[in-house]
Amino acid sequence: MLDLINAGVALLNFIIIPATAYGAQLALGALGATLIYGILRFSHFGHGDNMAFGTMITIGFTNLLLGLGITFGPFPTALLALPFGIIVTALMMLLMDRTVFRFYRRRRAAPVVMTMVSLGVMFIMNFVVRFGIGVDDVLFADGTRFIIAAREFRDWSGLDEALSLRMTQVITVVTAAIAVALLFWFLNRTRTGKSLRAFSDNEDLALLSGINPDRVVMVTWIIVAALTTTAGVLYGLDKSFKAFTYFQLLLPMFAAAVVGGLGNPLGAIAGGFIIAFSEVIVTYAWKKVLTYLLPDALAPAGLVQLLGTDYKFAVSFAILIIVLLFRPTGIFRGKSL
Amino acid sequence: MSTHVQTTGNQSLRTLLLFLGMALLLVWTGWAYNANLALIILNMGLISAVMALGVNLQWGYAGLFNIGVMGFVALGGLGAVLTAMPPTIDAWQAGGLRIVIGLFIGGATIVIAVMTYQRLPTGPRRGLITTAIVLVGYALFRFVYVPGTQAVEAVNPSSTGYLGGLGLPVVLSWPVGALMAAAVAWVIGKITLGLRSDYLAIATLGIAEIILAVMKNEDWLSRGVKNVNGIPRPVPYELDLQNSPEFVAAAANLGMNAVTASTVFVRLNYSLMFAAVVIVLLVLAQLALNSPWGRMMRAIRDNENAAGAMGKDVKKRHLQIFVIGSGLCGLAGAMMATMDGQLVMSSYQPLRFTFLIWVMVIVGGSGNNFGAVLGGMLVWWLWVMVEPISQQLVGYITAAMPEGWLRGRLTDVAPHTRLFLMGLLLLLVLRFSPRGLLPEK
Amino acid sequence: MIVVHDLHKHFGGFRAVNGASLRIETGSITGLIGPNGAGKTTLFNVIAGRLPPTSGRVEMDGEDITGLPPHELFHKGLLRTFQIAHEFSSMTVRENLMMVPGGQSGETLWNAWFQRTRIRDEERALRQKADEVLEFLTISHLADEKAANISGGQKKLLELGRTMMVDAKIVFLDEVGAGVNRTLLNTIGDAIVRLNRERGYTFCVIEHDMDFIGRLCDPVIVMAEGQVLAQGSADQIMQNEAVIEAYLGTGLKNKVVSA
Amino acid sequence: QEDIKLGVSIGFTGPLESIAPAMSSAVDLAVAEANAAGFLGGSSVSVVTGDSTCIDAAAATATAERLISAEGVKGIIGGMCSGETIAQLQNVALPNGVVMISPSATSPALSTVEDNGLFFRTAPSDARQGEVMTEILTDRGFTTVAVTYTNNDYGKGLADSFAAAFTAAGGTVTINAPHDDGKADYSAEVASLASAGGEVLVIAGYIDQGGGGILRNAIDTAAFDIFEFPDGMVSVALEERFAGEITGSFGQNPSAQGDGRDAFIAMAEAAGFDGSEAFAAESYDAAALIILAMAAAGSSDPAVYKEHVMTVANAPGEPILPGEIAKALEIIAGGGDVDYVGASAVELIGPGESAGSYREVEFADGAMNVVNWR
Amino acid sequence: MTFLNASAMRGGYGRGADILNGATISVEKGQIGVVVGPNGAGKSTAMKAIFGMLALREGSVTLDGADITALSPQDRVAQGMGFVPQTHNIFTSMTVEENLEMGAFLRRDDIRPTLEQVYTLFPILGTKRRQHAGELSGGQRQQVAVGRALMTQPKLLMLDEPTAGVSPIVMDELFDRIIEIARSGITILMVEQNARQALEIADIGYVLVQGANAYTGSGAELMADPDVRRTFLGG
Ligand SMILES: Nc1ncnc2c1ncn2[C@@H]1O[C@H](COP(=O)(O)OP(=O)(O)OP(=O)(O)O)[C@@H](O)[C@H]1O
Ligand SMILES: Nc1ncnc2c1ncn2[C@@H]1O[C@H](COP(=O)(O)OP(=O)(O)OP(=O)(O)O)[C@@H](O)[C@H]1O
Ligand SMILES: CC(C)C[C@H](N)C(=O)O
Ligand SMILES: [Mg+2]
Ligand SMILES: [Mg+2]
Repeated sequence: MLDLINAGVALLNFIIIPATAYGAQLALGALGATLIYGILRFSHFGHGDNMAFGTMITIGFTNLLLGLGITFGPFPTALLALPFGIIVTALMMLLMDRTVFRFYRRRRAAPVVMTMVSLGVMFIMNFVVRFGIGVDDVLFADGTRFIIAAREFRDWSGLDEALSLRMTQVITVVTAAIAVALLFWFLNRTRTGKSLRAFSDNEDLALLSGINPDRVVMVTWIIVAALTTTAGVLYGLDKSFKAFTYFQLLLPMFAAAVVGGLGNPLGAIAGGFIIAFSEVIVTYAWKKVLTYLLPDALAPAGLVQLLGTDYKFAVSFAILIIVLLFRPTGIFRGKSL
Repeated sequence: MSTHVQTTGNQSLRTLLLFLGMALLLVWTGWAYNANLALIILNMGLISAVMALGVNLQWGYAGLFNIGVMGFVALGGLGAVLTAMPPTIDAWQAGGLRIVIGLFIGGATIVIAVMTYQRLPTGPRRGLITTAIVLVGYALFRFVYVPGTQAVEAVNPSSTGYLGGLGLPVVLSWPVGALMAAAVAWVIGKITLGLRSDYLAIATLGIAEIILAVMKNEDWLSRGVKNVNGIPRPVPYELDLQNSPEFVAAAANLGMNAVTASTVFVRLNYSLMFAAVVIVLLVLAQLALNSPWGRMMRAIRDNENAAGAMGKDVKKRHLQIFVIGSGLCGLAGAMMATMDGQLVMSSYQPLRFTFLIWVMVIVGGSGNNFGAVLGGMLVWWLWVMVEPISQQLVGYITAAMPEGWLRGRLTDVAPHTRLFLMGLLLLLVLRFSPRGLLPEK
Repeated sequence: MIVVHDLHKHFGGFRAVNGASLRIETGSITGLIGPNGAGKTTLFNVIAGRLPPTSGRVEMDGEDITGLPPHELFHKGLLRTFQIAHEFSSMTVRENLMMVPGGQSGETLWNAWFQRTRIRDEERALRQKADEVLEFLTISHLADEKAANISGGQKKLLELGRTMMVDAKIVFLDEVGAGVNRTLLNTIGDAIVRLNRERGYTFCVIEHDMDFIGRLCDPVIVMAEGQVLAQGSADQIMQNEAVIEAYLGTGLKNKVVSA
Repeated sequence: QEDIKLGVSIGFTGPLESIAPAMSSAVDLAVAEANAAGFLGGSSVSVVTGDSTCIDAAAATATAERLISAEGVKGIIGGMCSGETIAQLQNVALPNGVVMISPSATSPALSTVEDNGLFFRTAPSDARQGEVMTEILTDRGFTTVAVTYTNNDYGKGLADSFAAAFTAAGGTVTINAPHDDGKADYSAEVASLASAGGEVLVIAGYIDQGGGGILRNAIDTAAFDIFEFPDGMVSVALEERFAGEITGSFGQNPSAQGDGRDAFIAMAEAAGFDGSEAFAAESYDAAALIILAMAAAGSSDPAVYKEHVMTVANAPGEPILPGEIAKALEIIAGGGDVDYVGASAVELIGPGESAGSYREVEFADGAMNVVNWR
Repeated sequence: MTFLNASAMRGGYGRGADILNGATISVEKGQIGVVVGPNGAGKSTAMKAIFGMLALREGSVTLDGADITALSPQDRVAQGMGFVPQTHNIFTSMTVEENLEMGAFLRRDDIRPTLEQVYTLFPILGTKRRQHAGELSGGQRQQVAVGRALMTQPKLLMLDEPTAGVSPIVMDELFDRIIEIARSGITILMVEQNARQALEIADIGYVLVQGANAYTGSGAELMADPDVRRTFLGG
C-alpha cells in the first residue's frame, strides 16, 4: 500500500505536476502566436523575444514596486507589476505594427514575407532586450515559492517520495485556463471578437461590412501583448528570466500552436499539453515506479526507459508529426494559409 | 505584349546590376579589410546560394514550406565524414558487425510490421500482432545493437570512437551527401507531404530535430557532439604551399608574401569549385523553371486541386521537388563540411541553417533562381559583415557620447548591435522590395 | 459511359449525396439540374475523384473508377470544370491552357534539361492550340494577362477552355454558364454541341439556366436532397410537377404582373 | 615600437553570451597592465574583439579571418567552445601562422590536434577533471552517482572521462544522460535522473544554461539532495542563486592554491566585473601569456614568440601572479626568467595545455567555501 | 436629384491600363438600376469604383447629393451603402449566422427581425445557420452573400451578379424581394448576366462595353432594342 502511494507520489512529482505546469506555460505562449497567425495571418518569429520584452518591462516595474516597499503578500510582486508590463508591451507592439507590419499588410504581402519581416523584428527585439536587461539570468520571484515543499512533504508524510507544488505552477495553470476561456468567449461571442475573425477570414469583405481594420489590428495586438507578457512573466517567475531562453521557447510554442490547430485557442492549450507531456513521459525511466510496484524479486535492473532523454525533443516532435498525419491541420482543425 | 518584353528586359538588367553590386561589395570587402576575408565570405556565400536554391525550388516552385533545411545540411556533413574520413579498423572489429546486423534487424522489423499490418484484416488482432512484432523486434534490435555501439564508442573515444568513413576523396562526398539527404527526404516526403503550409513546416522542423538528435547521440556514426575534425581536403594545405619553394617563388613573382599567397590560393581553389557547382545548378534550375515542367510546378503551387483535375500527379511532383531541394541542401552541407574540414554538431542551429536560408530566399525573391543565389551571397555577407560594421558604429556613437548610463549600456551590448543591424537591414531590404530584390516575373 | 450506383457522400451527419444512381450514356449531353444544395457538385466531386465516397460505386465504360485520384481520371479522359473558378492565378491565361495536355515530354526534368529542341516544337504546337481556344472564347487579348487579373466571367471561360485543350471522353461542366454573358453562352452551347457531334465528347452539364439546358441537353437528370428526383427529356422535365415545385417554381412573370 | 593588436574571439552572442563579457574584460585587464608597464621598446597593445558565436563554425572562421587578415592581430585569445576553436585554428590561424590561446576550450581532442606549435590553452583537458572528480567523490565515500551533462563536446567528453574513471575506481554510474542547453524545461531529464537514483547528482553543464535549469528542478522536486559541480557550474552565479539550498554539495574547478585567484578576483572587482565568472581567470592568463611570450621573444611575430609561450608559463623562473605583469616584464627585460602562475595557476604541459590543478569547494551556511586543492 | 451618381469614371487596377473609360452610372432614389454587358466589360470594376475599392483617375461619385469620391469603403458603408461582390463574398470560416451578423456590424439596433426576414427569404440558410459558410453549395453561398448585404439595411444596395448560380425558384424569389426592397425606398444597383429577367424589373439599364456606356435606357427600352438583344442578351 505504502509502495503504491510512493509510486503515485513519484509520478505526480516528476511527471504530472511538472508537465501540467510546463504545458500551461507553453499554452499561454502559444495562445499569442496562434492569435497572430489566425488574425494577422503570419507566424511571428519575434514572439519569443516579445515575451522577453514584456517580462523585462514587468521586472522593471517589479523592482520599482519593491523599491516603494509594495509587495503582494504570498504572491509574487511581479503580478502587481504585470498590468504595467502589458501596457508598455502593447504600446511597443503597436509601434512595431505601425512602423513595420502595417506596410506589408496594406500591400497584401504573402504570409511568408511577413514571417521574414518578423525575423527582422526578432533580431531587433533581441537587441532591445539585451540592451535593457543584459544577457544574464534574472531572478525576480518573491512571495511564497512553494505551496507544498518537497522536503517538508517528505517529513510530514513519512513517505520515501517527495512532492512539490510551486505557487507559480498553480498560477500558471489557472491563468492559462482563464485566458483560453476568455479568449474563446471573446472571439466567438462578442461583436469585436467576431469582427476579428471576419477580418482574418476575408479582409475585403470585412471592409464592406464596415469593420475598421485598424481597430481590429489594434485590438489583436493588445490582446497578444497581454497574453505574451503574462506568459513570459509566469515562465520567468517559475524558472528565471534569461533572454536567450525566451528565444528558445519559440519553437516549442509554435509546435504547440500548430499541433493544436493554428488560429484556435483551444488548440493552443491542447498543443501545449501534448508537447509537454510527450517530452516528459516518453523518455521517462520507469525504474523507480516499477521498483515500488513490483515485488522485490522482479525489480528492474535497467532504467526501463523507452528512449534516452537525449531524444526528448525528437520524441515530442515525432508525436507531433504522428498527430498531424491523422489530423493534417491540427487537433482542432486550424487554419492553413 | 510589348510591355511584357520590356519588363523582362528590365528584369535582366536589374539582375545584372544587382549581381554587379554584390561583386562590388565583395571587392570592397577585399579592399577595405582583406582579400582573404572577401574570399571566405564568397565561399560560404556560394554554399549558402546552393542551400537557397534548394529552398527556392521547394518554396518558390512548389510552395512547400520546408523549415527542416538544417537537418539536410547536417546529413550532407555526415556524408562528408562517411566518405572521406579513414575507416577506424579497430572500431569495425570491436562492434561494426553488430551494429550493421542490429540496424538490419531494426529495418527488417519495420518492414515486417508494416507488411503484417497491411496483410492482416482490420480488427484488434491486427493491432496486437503488429505491436508484438514491433516490441520483439525492438528488443532484439537493442540486444544486438547497443553492445555494438558501446564497443565501438569505447575505442579511443577522445579521438575516434566511431566507425570512420571510407577514406575516399572528399569531393565524392558532395554527390554522396546530396544522395543521402535526398534519400532521407524521400522517406520523409512520403510521410509528411500530405501536410500544408505551417503544418508541413513544423513537421519538417521536427524531422530536422530528429535527424540532429540521432547524429548527436549516435557517437559510433560520426562521433556525435564530440565532433569530427580533420576531414581531408580537396585542395592543398597552406603549410605545404608555404614550404614549397616553387610556390614561394611564384608568390614572390606576384609580389605577395608566401603566407598570404597560400591562403588566398587555397580559398580561390574553393571559390572556383563552388562557383562551378553554383553555375551548373543555376543553369539546370533555370532550364527547368522555364520548361513545361516549371509551368506544371507553378500550376501545382497555385492550385493543387485544379492541377490534379488537369492530370498532374501532385503528390508525385511534390515528392520529386522535395527530394531534389533537400538533396541540394545535402550537397551544400557536404561542401560546407569539406571547406570547414570538420563536422560540428552544435553548429546546426535552426536560426543559422534554416531561418537565415529562408531570409536569403525571400530577400533574393522567391521563385527566382537568380534571386536565390543573390540572396544567398548578400545575406551571408551581411551576416558576417554587420559585426565589424556594427562595432565601428557603436564605437563612433559612444565616442561622441558623454560618460554615463547609456554609453555604458551601449558598450556592454556592442556585440549584440550586430543582431540589431542585421534586423534593420533585413527590414529595409524588404521594405523597398517587398517581393525580394529580384522578384519572380 | 458513366454509371453511378447508389452513391452516398456524407459530411458528418449530413447526407449531401444520399443514394444517387444514374447513368450518363456515351455520346449524350446529359443535363444535371436541381435546387441549390441538391448535391450536384458533390456528386461531381465524388465521380471526379476529388472526394472519397461514403459508399457506392462509379464505373466508367464498365471499369470501376471509384476513388481513383483526379489525375488518373484525367488520363482516362474524364475532365471537369469547377463551379468556383480554379484558375492558376500567377500564370498567364495562355499558360493556364498550355499546362493542361498530359504526357508533355517537357514535364520530365531530364527532357527539360537535355531535349530542348523537342520541347520547343511541342511548345509551339501547344501554343497554337491554346491561341485557337482563346480565339474561340473571345479572350485572345488576355492571353498574356495573369489569370488572377481577369474578370469573373472570363475565369469561367478559362475553365471551359481548359477542357478544350485535350481530347476528352467525358467532360463534367459545373455551371460554366453562371456569370457568362448570354450571347457568349449561346456560342459556348454551340461549341459543346459541335464537340459532341464532331469529336464524340460526352458531356454532363450542371446549369441553372433552363434555356441553356433545354437547348442542349437530352436527357436531363434532376437531383434533389442527394437523390435523383426525375429523369427525362428537357420538355418532360419542365412539365414535371415535382420538379416545378422543388426547382423551377412558377416563374417570375406571373408574380411581377400580379404585384 | 609598434601598435600590437591582439584578437579576442569568443562567443559574445549565442548560447554562452553571458560569460563572454567577463572573459573579454579579463583580457582588457591584462592588456591594460602591460600597456601601463610598457614593453618591447614602448610598444602598445590593443585589443580587437570578434564574435565567434560559440556554435557557428563558419561565422567563427570568418571572424578569425577578419581579425588576422584585416586587423592584423598577432595573437588570438580564443576560441571559446572547442568545436569553433578547432575550426578557427585549422582554417585560419594555422595557415596564417598566428598563435591562439584558448581560455576555455577543454575538449580532449584539442590535445592531439595538429597545431604547428601555435595552439595553447589555459584550461585543462577534461580528461583530467574526470579523475579529480572521482577522487573527490570516493574520498567522500560516495559510490553511486547519476550524471547529466550538457550535450556538447565539453559535456560529453567530461562525462565520459568521469564515468570511466569513476567506474574504474569501483563506483557505479546509474545513468549518464545528456541535456541540451537553452531548453525551456528540464522536467523530463530530472524525472529520469531521479528514477535512476544515486547518492549524488553530477551536473556537467553550465550554470547559466541547462545545468542551472536541471539544478533548479532537481532541488524543487527533491530529486537529489547532494550535487557535484564541475567547472562549468562552479561560479558566483551558483553561489548567489542556490547556495542556501545545496548545503552539503560540492564541486571543483580549475584553480590553484595560492593567492593568484583571489588577487585576480579583487582586481576584477576593482575593474568592475566579476572575476570568478567561469573562464575569466583563464582569459586573463591567456592574454598575459601572449604578452610575456612576446616580451621574452623580443618580437611580436607569432612564428618567433610561439616558442616562448611554454617557457614563460613554466618553471624555472620567478612566479608571477595576477597584477604582476609589470614585474614580469621587468624581469624579462632584465634577461631573467619568469614562471607565470597567474589567476588559474598556469602550468602548461604536453602539447601546451593547462595541467589542471583544481580547487574543491563545498556549500555550507549559504556560502561556497573552498575546502581543498587537488 | 439622382440618389447615386457616378459620372465619367476613368481608372484601372494598380498601374495597369484603364479599365473604365468614362462610364457613367446613376440611379434615382428607390429605383432599380441594372448594368449589363459582355464579360470583362468593366461592370465589376465600375461597382468597385463606386464603392471606393479602386482609385479613380477621373470622375466623381455622389451619394444623395454628397460627394463621396474620396471616402474609404468603410466610410461608405457608414454612409449607408451595401455591396455584394461577385466573388469572395462570404466569410468561409464563419457560420452562416455569423456571416449575417457581420453584415449588421455597424447597426446598433435589434437585428433579429432582419435576420428572420433573411431566413424567410432564403429558407435553406435557416436550416444551415450553424454551419460554416465555406461548406455550402455554390448557390447557397450566393444566398448568404445577398443575405449579408440585406442585413446592413443600406440606403443603396449594390449587387454584383446576385443570381449567378442560384436555382430558378430562388432567383424568382430574389427578384421579387429586390422589387420589394426598392419599393421601400432603397436604391438598388445591380450587375446581371440573367439580363432579361433583370431588365424586366429595371427602372434604368446600362449596357457597358469596354468601360464605357454603350446603351442607356429604361429596362423595357433596352429589351426592345434588337441590337442590344442580339449582342448582349443572347437573342
Ligand atoms: N464540406 C462540406 N461539409 C458539410 N456540408 C457540405 C460540404 N460540402 C457540401 N455540403 C453540403 O452538401 C449539400 C450539397 O452541396 P453541393 O455543393 O453538392 O450542392 P449543389 O447541388 O452543387 O448546389 P448549387 O446548385 O448551389 O451549386 C449542401 O447542402 C452543402 O451545404
Ligand atoms: N484585379 C485585377 N487586376 C488587373 N486587371 C483586372 C483585375 N480584375 C479585372 N481586371 C481586368 O479588368 C477588365 C474588366 O473586369 P471586370 O471584372 O470589371 O469585368 P466584368 O464586366 O465584371 O466581367 P464579368 O461579367 O465577366 O464579371 C477585365 O478585362 C480584366 O482583365
Ligand atoms: C566556454 C566553455 C564552457 C566551453 C567548453 N569548455 C568547451 O570546450 O566547449
Ligand atoms: Mg454546385
Ligand atoms: Mg464581373
